[in-house]
Amino acid sequence: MLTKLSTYHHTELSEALLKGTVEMTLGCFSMRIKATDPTLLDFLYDAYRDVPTNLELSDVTDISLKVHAPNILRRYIRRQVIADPGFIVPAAPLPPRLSPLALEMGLNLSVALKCCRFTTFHSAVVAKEKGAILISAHSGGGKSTLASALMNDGYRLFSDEFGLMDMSDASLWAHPRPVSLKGQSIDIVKEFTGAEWITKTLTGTPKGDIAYRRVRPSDIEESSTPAFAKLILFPTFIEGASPHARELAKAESLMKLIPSSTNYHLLGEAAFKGLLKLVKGARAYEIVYGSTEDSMQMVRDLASGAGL
Amino acid sequence: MTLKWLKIISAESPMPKSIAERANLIDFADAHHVLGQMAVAWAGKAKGKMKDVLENGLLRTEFDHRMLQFEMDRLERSLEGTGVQPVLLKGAAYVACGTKAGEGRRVSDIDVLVCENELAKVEECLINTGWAFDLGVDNDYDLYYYRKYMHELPPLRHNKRRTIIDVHHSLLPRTSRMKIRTDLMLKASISIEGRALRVLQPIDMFIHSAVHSFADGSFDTPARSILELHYLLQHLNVSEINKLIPRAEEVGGIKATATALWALSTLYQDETAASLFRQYGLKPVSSLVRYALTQKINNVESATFAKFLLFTRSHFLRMPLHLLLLHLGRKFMRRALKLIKKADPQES
Amino acid sequence: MPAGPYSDDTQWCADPDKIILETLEDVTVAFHKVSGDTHILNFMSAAVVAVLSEGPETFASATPKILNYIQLDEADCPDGIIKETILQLDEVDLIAPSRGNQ
Amino acid sequence: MENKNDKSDLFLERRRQLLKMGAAGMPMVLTLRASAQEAIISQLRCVITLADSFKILVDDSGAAWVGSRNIRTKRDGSYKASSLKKFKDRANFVYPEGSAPASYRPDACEECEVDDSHSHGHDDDNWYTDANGDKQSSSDLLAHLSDNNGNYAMTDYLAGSGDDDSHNHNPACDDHGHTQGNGDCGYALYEYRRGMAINPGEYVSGNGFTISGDVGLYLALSTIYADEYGGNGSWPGISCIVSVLNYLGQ
Repeated sequence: MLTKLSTYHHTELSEALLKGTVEMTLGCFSMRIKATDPTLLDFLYDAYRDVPTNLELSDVTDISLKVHAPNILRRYIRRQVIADPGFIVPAAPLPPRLSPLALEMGLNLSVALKCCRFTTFHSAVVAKEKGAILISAHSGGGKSTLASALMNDGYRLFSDEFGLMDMSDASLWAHPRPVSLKGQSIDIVKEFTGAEWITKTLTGTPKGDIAYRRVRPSDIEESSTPAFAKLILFPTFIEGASPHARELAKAESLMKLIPSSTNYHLLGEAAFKGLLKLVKGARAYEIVYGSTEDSMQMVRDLASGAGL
Repeated sequence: MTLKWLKIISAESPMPKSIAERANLIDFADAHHVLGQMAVAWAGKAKGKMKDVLENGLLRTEFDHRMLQFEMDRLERSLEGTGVQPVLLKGAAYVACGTKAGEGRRVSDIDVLVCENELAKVEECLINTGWAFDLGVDNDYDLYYYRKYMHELPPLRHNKRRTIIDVHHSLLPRTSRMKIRTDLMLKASISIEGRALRVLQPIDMFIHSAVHSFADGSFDTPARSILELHYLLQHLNVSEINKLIPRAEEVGGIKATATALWALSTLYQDETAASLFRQYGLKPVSSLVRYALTQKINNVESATFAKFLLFTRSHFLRMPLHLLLLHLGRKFMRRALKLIKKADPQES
Repeated sequence: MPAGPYSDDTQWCADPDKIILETLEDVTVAFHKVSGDTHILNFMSAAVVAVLSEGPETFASATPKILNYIQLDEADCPDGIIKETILQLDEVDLIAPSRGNQ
Repeated sequence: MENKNDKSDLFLERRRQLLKMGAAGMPMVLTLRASAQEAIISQLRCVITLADSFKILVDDSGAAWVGSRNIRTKRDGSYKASSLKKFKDRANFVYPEGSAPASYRPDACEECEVDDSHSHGHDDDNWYTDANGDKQSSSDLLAHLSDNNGNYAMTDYLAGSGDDDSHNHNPACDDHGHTQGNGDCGYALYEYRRGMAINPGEYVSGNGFTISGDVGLYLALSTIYADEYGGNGSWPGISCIVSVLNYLGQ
């Protein structure tokens, strides 16, 4: 039943993309993709190689995304692509060679704004058997690099972008899409993970160079098993800073997580109760670090202190 | 979309066999803001991912309804002791009085109707409790224009919660060619149990919805409008149905009501609407308008021509010709304001 | 800013059914079930909510109960701070004038 | 009730201190603002205050001209051709066809044919399958704008759509098959005032991002600008826009 994307022939995948019947399932969300652009095909083979994929829909999907040129006229005059998760996004229309970015952006927006069954935190999550680490995003915090380093330390990837919390028991669920790496972190991650795990770099995006770390088959195979957070990190990267951690009170952790959620307010009481369970069940730290090696040693110590 | 989807959304027709069609239907329902209504109609009947997807719609509308509830509480608190009991309109009313048209309906702001002589008091109370005229209305002339030509205060936004309330004292602008007897509708309004708020009586709710969809508005959310009218009509008992047309004549909403009944019978195969239409020998609106409405519901994205017709038409209905000629081609009042100001210096 | 008209005779009360109160270490978190807002209360606002949950009080009648709750004397309490706290809580509906008791 | 004996002097002193701060205006209740609106949060919080007024002129192809000149109008409310041309020539920014979202484009001035199969209203049974599919954009809009017939046509059209008595009339075309321009067909103008505050984050909603109102057009063009030039250049509010887009692209 589970057919990896890479096993499909170019022509059949391309036809299904045009028809909008490509269905991929990653952890708790299924996605339906429609696209008119051939660049996207190469990216899918590269970044989504091992993802379970159908070329006919087996059911409706959590996410339905169309990546297309913004209008007919533009398709001919100056081809551009825009992601359309079913609502109007004032996202920059991107030239076709950047359609992978449009896809990733559209998928992120769909999770953030359309999927309401989980309380969604803007954060990376990785886990071992004993529990999970939630790394809250904070611009320049380096959550993707940190998550990548932890993957090499024996953690499985849940997501580098979203913490997805089941509100009944505060368990975290996986949706392991490729890890997005920007600028310098591309080389940093390449060094410890090996170049074969990193996709081709997209240059000249509105945010500089971007590459993705492919998700490992093991991350995908275990992606329906949830985990409970034992450690919550709020990292800040400061060039040259010596590593430092400060433990946060429960209320502080709660106050920092609420604004990082895309749908906490929308979900109301259930989200509040879930969040209380989450912060009560985990130790939380604010960490400052100046290099990935520094941060890893500190995170290993904090993780073992939190029972991971 | 296809028209038959409307009946699937309301669970009056079975789910399509084809998965691809189901997926397209879900995209349509979501884009047209009726996923929550579909979720309510299909509660307990949907399975697998369909159930998950509908739950997304439901959770969003539950949020809307809590926000609405809170805003109603705040409105009552703001007016406490004044004796003013605003009449909730549209979505807020359907949700507050628990009628089927409110179930699963998205609501983004709150529209209320008060008597003209209560307007100043309401404005004062709201301003004293954190509401302010919304961005864009930033000078005295705009405010003057709103009061003089439109049927409401400019929208008020709460400075902390950022929610919007529209306070009307007439169901249509003073400048509108169509005259709706707001006074009669206000008089017949009924109070909501346990609240210092009121709603229109059920027949008037239907007439107002028709006026809003086909005269005041430009049929911008066709799927939602059709479902809303269908549920409101369904909610009427036999004696109310018998009074509908005479009441529409009485309050001046017969044209909009006839269009609504035509739309329901043609686009939704609503039997009640069709039989009323025949029974009273109602005259439908022009074929061009019918064409535009149908285009719009069939394909919202590509029907720009139809959309323009409706846009122009809705403005036409709101303003006398001499004002419209000045106004047309702008989506907002700016230029019209300046010209009126010039033409009519003693007014400013 | 208050959420509506009030006077010195207004009877204020908190509705425990609308609120979930949770103490995390020394901070009180108040979740309002209808607005969906999460509020952080300090000892003063937490005391006001606790006292008004017991029953309706005016500004004047609430004052000694609140002072007793926070273990301070009237002299410690700057003028108007209790009233101001009540009005701040009114704004977010953690307390409200009691209905039919005005 | 708290236990008095547990409280040290220091503790009570801290409380006194806090109350003094309260009297000085420190809030006693802190509301955590978290909502889908503010979702993605800090990057979406910037507010643009327009330093100068400007206007955006949009034609039916979605091309847009941004400038600050006034465009003069004729008595009937339509734009003066010469003034339009000047506005376009002196525009500070010009966007190609397809830039403005469809909802901001005015209708093109229609070309009509005298052909029963394309006229509405005569055959009521067929009216809704009889789509007016092949409308042609006018190549010379300015010619229509200066055509008096346009004004007559609009009045006629309005009567046709709004008045039951003439509901068989097709207002888009007159009976002679002439092309009609109406007052502003072909162009729409949006004005943005100096000092106006624009908060792009407010256009993020639980329902997604919405392009609505005049601000929506500004946002749509801003994203195109950002795509071309990033955060540099003189487009109003571009750095805020780029910070929002940076989140979106993450």
